[in-house]
Amino acid sequence: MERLAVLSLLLSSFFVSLFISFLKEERVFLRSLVNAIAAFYKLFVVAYLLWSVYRGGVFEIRYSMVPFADFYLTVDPLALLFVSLSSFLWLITTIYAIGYLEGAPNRRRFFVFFNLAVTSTMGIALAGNMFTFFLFYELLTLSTYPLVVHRGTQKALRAGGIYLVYTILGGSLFMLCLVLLYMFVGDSTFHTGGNPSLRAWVLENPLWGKLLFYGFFFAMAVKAAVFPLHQWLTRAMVAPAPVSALLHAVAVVKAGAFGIIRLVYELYGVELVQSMELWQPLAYLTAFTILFGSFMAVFQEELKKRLAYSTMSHLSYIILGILLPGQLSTMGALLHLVNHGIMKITLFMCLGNYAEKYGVHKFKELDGVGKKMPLTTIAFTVASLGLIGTPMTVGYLTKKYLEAGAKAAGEEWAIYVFYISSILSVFYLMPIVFKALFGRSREDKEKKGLEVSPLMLIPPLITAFLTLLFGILPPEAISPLKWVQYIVNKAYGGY
Amino acid sequence: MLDFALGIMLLSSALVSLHSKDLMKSGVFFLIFGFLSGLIWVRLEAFDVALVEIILGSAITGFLIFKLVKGSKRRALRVSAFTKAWAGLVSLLFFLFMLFYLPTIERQDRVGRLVYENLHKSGVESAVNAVLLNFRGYDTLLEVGVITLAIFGLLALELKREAYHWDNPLLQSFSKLLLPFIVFFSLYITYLGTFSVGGAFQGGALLAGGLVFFALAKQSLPLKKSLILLFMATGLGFFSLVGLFYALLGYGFLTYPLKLSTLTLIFIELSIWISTAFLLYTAYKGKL
Amino acid sequence: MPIDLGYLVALPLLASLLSLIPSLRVYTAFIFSLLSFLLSLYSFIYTLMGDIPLYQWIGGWVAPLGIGFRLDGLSGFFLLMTGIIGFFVALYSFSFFKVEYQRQGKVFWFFFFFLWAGLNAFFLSEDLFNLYVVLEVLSLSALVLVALPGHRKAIKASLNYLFLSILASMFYLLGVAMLYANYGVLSMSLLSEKLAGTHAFTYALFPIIVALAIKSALLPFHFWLPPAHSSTVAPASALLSSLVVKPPAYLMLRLWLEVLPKDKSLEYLSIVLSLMGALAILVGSYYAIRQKTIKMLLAYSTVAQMGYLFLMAPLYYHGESFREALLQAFALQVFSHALAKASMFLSSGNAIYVARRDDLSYMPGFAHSHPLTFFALFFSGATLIGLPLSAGFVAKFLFLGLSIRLGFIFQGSIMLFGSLLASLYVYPIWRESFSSHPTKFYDNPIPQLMELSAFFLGFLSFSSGIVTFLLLQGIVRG
Amino acid sequence: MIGFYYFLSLILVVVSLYYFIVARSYVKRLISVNILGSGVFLFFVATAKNTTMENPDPVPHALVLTGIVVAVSATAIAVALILYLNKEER
Repeated sequence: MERLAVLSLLLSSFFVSLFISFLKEERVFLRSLVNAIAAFYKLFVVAYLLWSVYRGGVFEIRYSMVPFADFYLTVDPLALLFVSLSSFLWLITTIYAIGYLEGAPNRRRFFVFFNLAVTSTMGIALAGNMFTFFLFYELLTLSTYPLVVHRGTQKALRAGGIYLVYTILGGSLFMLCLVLLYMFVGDSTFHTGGNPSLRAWVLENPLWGKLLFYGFFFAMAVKAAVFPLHQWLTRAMVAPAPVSALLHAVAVVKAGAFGIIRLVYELYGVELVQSMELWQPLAYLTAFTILFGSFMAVFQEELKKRLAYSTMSHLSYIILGILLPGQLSTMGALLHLVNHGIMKITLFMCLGNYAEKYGVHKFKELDGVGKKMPLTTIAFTVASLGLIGTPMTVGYLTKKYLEAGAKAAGEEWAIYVFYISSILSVFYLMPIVFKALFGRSREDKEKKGLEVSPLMLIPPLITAFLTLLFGILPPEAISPLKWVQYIVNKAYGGY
Repeated sequence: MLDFALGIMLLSSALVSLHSKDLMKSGVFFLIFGFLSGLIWVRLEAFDVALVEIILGSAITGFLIFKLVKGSKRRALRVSAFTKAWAGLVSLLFFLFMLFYLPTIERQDRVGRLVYENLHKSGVESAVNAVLLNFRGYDTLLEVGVITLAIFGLLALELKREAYHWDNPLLQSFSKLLLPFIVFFSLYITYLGTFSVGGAFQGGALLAGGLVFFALAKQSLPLKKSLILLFMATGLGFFSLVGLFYALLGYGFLTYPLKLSTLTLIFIELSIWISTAFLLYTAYKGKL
Repeated sequence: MPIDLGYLVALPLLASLLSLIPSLRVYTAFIFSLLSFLLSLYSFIYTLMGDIPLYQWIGGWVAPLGIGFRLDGLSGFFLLMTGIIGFFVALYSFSFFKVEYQRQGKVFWFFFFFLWAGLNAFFLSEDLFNLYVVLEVLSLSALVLVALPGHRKAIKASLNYLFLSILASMFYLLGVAMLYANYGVLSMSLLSEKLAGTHAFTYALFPIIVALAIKSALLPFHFWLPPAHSSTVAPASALLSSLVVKPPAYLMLRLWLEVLPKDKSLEYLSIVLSLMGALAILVGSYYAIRQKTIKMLLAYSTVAQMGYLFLMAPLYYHGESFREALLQAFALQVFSHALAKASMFLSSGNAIYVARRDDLSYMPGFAHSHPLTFFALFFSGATLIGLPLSAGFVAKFLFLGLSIRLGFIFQGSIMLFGSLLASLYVYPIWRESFSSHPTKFYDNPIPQLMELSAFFLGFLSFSSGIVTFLLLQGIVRG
Repeated sequence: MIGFYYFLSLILVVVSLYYFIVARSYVKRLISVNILGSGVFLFFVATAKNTTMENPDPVPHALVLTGIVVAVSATAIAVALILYLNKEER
């Protein structure tokens, strides 16, 4: 039963993609139905697992795939955090994508790879060792490349090429580190508090241990778009809106961040990372990325690019939170993993709606869409406020934890970084809202009915609502906050 | 002494054949080379090899090369000094290498003794044929496969080419007279293989030689194309069917029970005989 | 229960003859390719469960006198590989020769089954001289397949191939003769006993290695391969590039790991081979990247991918303690490349079928018009690069790990660099198949069987990585 | 005496190897490869004689027979291909 649950979590979307690939392009309804059922089913399984893991259940699948390395899936609280985030957002995006792509060509291929990407994300979350993590990490690259070049235009093809260059180079680095890890240590299992055999080895060979740590970090930093490695992210915005929404706000970039979480907390262990001072140079780098991303975002004319730079900056919030020592910053990082996902996906979906309805892609074209599309604009505003970190939103929560964490770690400079970034984000988000609401009114003739199809409207509204809801819920209620607390308690209670 | 003389002649014919700029001369000396090597096999008591070499290696290959020489332009392309230099270097190195190797060979009994010990269980009395048909019968099956494959290959490619023959009425009647004798003689050689020098390939090659001669004399066989095709495929088909048959019976692939082995081998020899003959004949003609 | 291994050779041989009868051709082709596939599958399953290594002495004559079949984990695995590719290429060819090259379709099956028989015989054989005959079967049938289109370019390519391959065969035969002169046996298992403690075999090894290098297109001898593999029809290219170059490398591994004793001269030889392999990877990839036509690109990529097998030669010498892992890595590299390359060549056939030309820039935008072919290219490309889950990834992971463990940093880095280069030559194929440029849109359908067989080969090559533990059980046990 | 034959076979192989490399026409290449084959066969047959038994070892003889047939097959197909190319040239 337990194994089945884990497997079905992983494979449900895979089977959907397999099933769809044998379905004719015209079978829209059946395809959508299967997609939706699988998404709901996955949520159900996640709920079941949450409940049983909370009660101390252990789930794992392990077999020896190659002579040195095991294929190992396990369900721990951290994995569940990521799993529940991605499967919830998957459901939302699936609904959105069905609406968004209505009538577009090649929807079958889109959904096949979309589901494959989700499968890989699940695999990344459930991976119990670095080897398995790597398998799915690369599979994610492979399944998102077709989504980036989905439209097949010259621009898309070029973006796809750049995406491949970055990710394949990152993947090679990853593979090299992984092989080194297996050859020197022989084990890459994630343990709460760090892998003991790795720890022993690192203490003996500090130089190699350092190199390996940085190697892994930069291999994942490619996906998390840390400063010199961010080029692909902004270009990949040529992809259709749902892709940008799920993959470039949640799955791909968060996979990188999630990998860094595993690396720091469960492979090397916080203690080792701190005692060897591995984190400091990286912390400066990520801090720079935060500022750089926010700063660049202000000057972006293209709206999706603006969000992409914002993503880059916020991803580094998470990474910085991971790197800073102490429980509070960890909580901030984990919370932001979830919260940023919810907020960013809202923004992307709203932009998708603008683009779909009025063909708005650039900042200057925004004039007056706010009045024509009030609901979308409300959602957009809420999510923007959240990202800035206004009280009453989830963004506020994370920011508080991160700042407290920085203070506790004695790294006061980080607080200023967060402040500056918040101010910059006011500058890159608020003009959009203002321009949409108060710009010149549009002269397009009135279209009847809802502003966009309900399939495209409801998802951003839900996520916008959650942005508020999780922000104002009391700490006792069932919420991501509580789960994160549970994780952190376990992690720091581990030794 | 005879050995040395033969060896020197063999070598010089090879050198002339290789070095001559005139392709015709090359072809002629290649024929001589084949014949001389046949004689050397005789000197080395390899009578079966000699028989096959003279008919196949020398006559049929020679004929084939003659055909080629006729069709080729006789122009010698310049070879650069550089190519010569490195070819020379490679050959020289190889020569030295082998020179070091040769002393390591020792006089010893290899599988030969085992062959003679098991000869009575093989179903034939001639040692070479026992190896060929029974002990290493699988090699022979594949060998028949190779020759079938090659000839069907050149048929399949449908590389059209003109016929080549001698217009001589005397030759024509002579060839008609000769053919029946060759058929019987080659059958006899095939039959000889069961207890002495001779065998299916030898007989088949001989018959092929006769057929080629027949064709050269501008005669055509009174056989349908499909029948010739059937003859060509007989060797491989029958041989592999026999292998399968014994495998199905439970004896094992190509494993003949002692009682039936002589009979089986004779049939196999016959099938190889006919198909070798027609395959080589077709190889010469280049079409059905 | 073991089957009689002779079926694996005799049935395809018989099928090749039967396929000459016009009225039976289609039935023969179908029934016998299915049958041969099932036989391979059965032998493979037997290696997972039964007693291995399994020896079968043909005619009941035990080794020095007779010839033996030997079925073990490695050969069983390669039989399976041959079976899978043979079966899918057969399916492809049914449709292919209906719509194109009808004249060649009449004779294709004869050589197809011959090739299959040869491959089965090669993987099973235990006798060095027998392997010579089988090598001839392979190269002659491959040669005819190269010349099949009948145009001048193909004939020339096949003639060049023929000359080199006769030369190689003669060298191989010389090596076998030398071994026989020194040790008096031809069977590999007996030879391994006799070789221990002697040195004379290193002389004989030299011509054998040269011959095998020529036959598997190792770098200085690679020039015959690209024209030969690219100028013929798609199913033939697929067979040649995926299967025919593999047996020599397989034999070399066999000799290396099972027959030859540890000898200092072998170490030098292994370094030379490794350098040649490294060069093959670099040069082959370089030329593959520069090609403008699909088939030439794929052919050069074969040169590069074969390089990996030789690059790791020093590991075979030093890695007795990792013998199993080495065998697995080798087997998987061969398997993944074979399946992926077959799938790619079949897809290139589809491309030529719709676009009527071979240029890369005119390759149809399959992603938009023919999803199955697109998936075939996608999966097989990922396998060639060595992206996870593919079997190619597992092979590269193992090779890389072993080369690091045994201290061969050079080999490891070439390996990694090679897969980067591979992504450079696979990328254009992906890009072109995604392009939605209107000149690349062809809506004429491709026969379903042609698409499906390419797709399944690609899919299998990619997804087999996840079940490697199952596929390689025979090797682990053996 | 056997030594002489071994040596002869070696010379044949080496010489024809040289001519194989420098040959610029298909015919010469074909001839040289055939002579090379004869050299190898001579090596085999000499080995057959190089035994303590009274009769020569029959196994190499059988192998050489096989080898000759295989060589002739390859030659036949080479000849066909070369003829085709020659005809095209004209």
